Amino acid sequence: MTSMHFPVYILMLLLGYAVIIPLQRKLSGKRFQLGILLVLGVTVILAILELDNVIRGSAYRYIFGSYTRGIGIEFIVDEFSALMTLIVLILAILIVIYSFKDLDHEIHPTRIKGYYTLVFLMMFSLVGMIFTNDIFNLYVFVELLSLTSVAIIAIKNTKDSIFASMKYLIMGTIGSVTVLMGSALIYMVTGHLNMTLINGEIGMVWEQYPINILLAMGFILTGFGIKAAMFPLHNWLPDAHSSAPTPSSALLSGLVVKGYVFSMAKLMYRVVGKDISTEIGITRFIIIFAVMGMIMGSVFALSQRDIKRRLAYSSVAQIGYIFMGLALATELGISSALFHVISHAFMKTALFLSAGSIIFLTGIRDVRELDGIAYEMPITMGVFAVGAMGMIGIPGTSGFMSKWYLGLAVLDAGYPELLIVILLSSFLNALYYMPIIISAYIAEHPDRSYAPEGTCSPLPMRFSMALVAVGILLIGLFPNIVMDVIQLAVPTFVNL
Amino acid sequence: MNFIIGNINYIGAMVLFVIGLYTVLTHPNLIKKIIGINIMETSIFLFFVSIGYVQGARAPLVDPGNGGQLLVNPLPSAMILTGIVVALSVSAFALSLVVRLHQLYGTIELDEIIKIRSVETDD
Amino acid sequence: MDDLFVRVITKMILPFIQLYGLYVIIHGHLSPGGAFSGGAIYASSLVLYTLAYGLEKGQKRLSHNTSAIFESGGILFFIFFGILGIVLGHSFLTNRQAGFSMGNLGQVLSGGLIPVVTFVLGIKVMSTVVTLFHNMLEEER
Amino acid sequence: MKWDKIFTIVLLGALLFVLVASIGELPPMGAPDSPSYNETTRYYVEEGTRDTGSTNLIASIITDYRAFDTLGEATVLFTGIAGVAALLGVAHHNPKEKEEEENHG
Repeated sequence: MTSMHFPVYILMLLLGYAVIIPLQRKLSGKRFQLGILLVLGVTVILAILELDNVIRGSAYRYIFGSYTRGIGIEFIVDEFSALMTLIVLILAILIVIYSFKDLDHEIHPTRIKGYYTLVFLMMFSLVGMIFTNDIFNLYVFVELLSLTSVAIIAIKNTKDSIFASMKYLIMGTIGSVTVLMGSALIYMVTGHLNMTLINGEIGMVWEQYPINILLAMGFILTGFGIKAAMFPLHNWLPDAHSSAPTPSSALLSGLVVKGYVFSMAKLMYRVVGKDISTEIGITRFIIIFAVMGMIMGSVFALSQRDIKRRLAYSSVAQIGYIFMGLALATELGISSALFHVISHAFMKTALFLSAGSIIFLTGIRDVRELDGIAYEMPITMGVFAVGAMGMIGIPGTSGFMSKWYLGLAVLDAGYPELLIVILLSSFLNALYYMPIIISAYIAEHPDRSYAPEGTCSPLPMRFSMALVAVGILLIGLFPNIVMDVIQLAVPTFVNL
Repeated sequence: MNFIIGNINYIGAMVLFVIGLYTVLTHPNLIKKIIGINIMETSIFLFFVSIGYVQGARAPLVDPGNGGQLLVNPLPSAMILTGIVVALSVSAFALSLVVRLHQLYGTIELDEIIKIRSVETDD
Repeated sequence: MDDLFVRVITKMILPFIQLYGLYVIIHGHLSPGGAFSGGAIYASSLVLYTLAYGLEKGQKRLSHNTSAIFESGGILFFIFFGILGIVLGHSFLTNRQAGFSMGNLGQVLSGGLIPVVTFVLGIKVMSTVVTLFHNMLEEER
Repeated sequence: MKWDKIFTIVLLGALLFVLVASIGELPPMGAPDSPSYNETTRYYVEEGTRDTGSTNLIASIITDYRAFDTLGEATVLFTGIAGVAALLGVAHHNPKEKEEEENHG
């Protein structure tokens, strides 16, 4: 019972419910939360059916308004998009379960309804961005995503979060205006908006108007560099992700940044194509920025006291991994980058949720004051430890597998020196994650009374955190459930 | 000389883009930064519409009587409508953020806000 | 703000602005204009009314829950028309192939779904602009 | 304060020079055979009235050919309102209450 309309049903369910929430004046409390879970659950089931349909069948094109390819807007539903949508929706439902208890601690009660509207709109734009095959439609979703991600930071209404969201909005809008300029330059020369048609024209156009493509890719690199927090353009990320409410920072670091990275990959490989990207030298630039990001991101993270800021800087470093994998321009490189997109989404969500639950219960944000907390909050610290070990790359976690694939891809692409960078960055990761775990588990805190006896973070929070940690271990121990699907999608992704 | 006259729109769009970027980068006042962003967006819309312009063509309204006139390319203009509405909602949201910033910090000069924040984080 | 001249003049020109706004929305697919510009013109009439008569009277003209209904209704209608295309066996947001009557060219009721979608969008843009203005004004109080 | 203003001016001047210098390479403006006036646009111009029944081609593009963009557009408008309401909502009447709620949070 699968039909080709499933991506549309998922999108319209998310959008429809996001629009209905403000209308429900009287519905609140348990029934309201049940309604949200129900809708998200249905979308997850649809995503599972869609993934199964695409794996069993084959990737297919879906054009809106039943026109031909160049006229209407087109969705390409391939294996990786279906898998990424499923992962996005699963993590979203877990973060929403987590947020039921956490939110009334951080946001003014009358704003909780508005928060879930924004979360649904964010899911709508993320899923749309993953599927679309049209550069202007991609711009609309990029803009929608940046507007909602600023709104869920500003909703916390504290001094830091308003300042951080203002900085993020200005940087983000400059980013999207630059991306629009890049798409305008591409449209000017090829005349199409459909990515596959542009790819068809790009060969001939590259001889005739080389400057145009060069400028367009320069704009798109800077635009998406700002939005995906590539190293030199990342300074909005630590403030934004650390001052946001915990569910929002988990959504932002885990899912939103991945959406922009995936769109960048689409524009680089599906629109301009692999050989022109390498010829322009974009891949060399990205490798340089990625290497700087991996090293400097971890160095900055070392110097941070606040646990959330440390996690935010480590996101900058991990995005460096993803960009490095993408910039290798080989099939193995791109699949290792896409694998790390998924594994990092799980790891960063686990880390932010557990850090949030520590702050929720004990109010401690300083990394040095976490001695012996593992005995007070076993599950939270357990999840944090799994996430941190994944970041360091301990075998058995998804982080190790992504570093493994990245290493293979780097050797296969003929850059052995990048392997040293990966090892150095993993060592730096260990430098700023290991002390937290050691002090939590081994160091004996004299009075041991973090939280009043017997209280621990509420059940839904611990339940969702545990599930995310299970996800990390699952992908770590059986990487081929994810890697085979990616391997199926990458050949079609590159030269569609 | 006719190079400049020929594509004055493109030059205008590029100059406006850089002016907007300059305004955003150098002015500490937040309202001026939002104005700078609007300048950049207007320059993109000018650039988009002048891509679709065809010399001596009419606006893309087909009058049912005589078909077959030369019409301007309607696609960029259709995209601008979307761009304008995006610029509207981003500016509206940015201005409401500035209102909240003013209430919380008492000022909308970015360097003063940074000074207030650095003073706060010290004590 | 509560100057007599302003109020009387507003009272007089309000219906003309609204009529012009509605004209631009309804003739969106025939003459230049359409959902966004027509909605903005119509919104300017309500903003003028709020300026002349103050926020309370303005809120009575377009209160919070009616504007919420307009906005949410606008998008729900859009989704409904899209799903209609699927129900009739074509892809999302189909117009002519799904059998909506095209009418004859150049008339208001031509173009299948287009006039209806433009009208719904126009009302939504109007209520959005007015609500933005009311929220900003409320903030001052 | 003086030095970084000069640095920005120099940087943006270089960017402007690159952009204006590259305009020569771009397809000339207004040329009837410019690459952006290709078969897709010709399809819109010729088939526009027959496919959508509306004489205003721009309206036919935004409401029929690329209606999904306009749906995204209406959503961006809706997000603008949702964001502003979340920020300036009726909730926070007195900033003082916000202060003490914030530092206990």
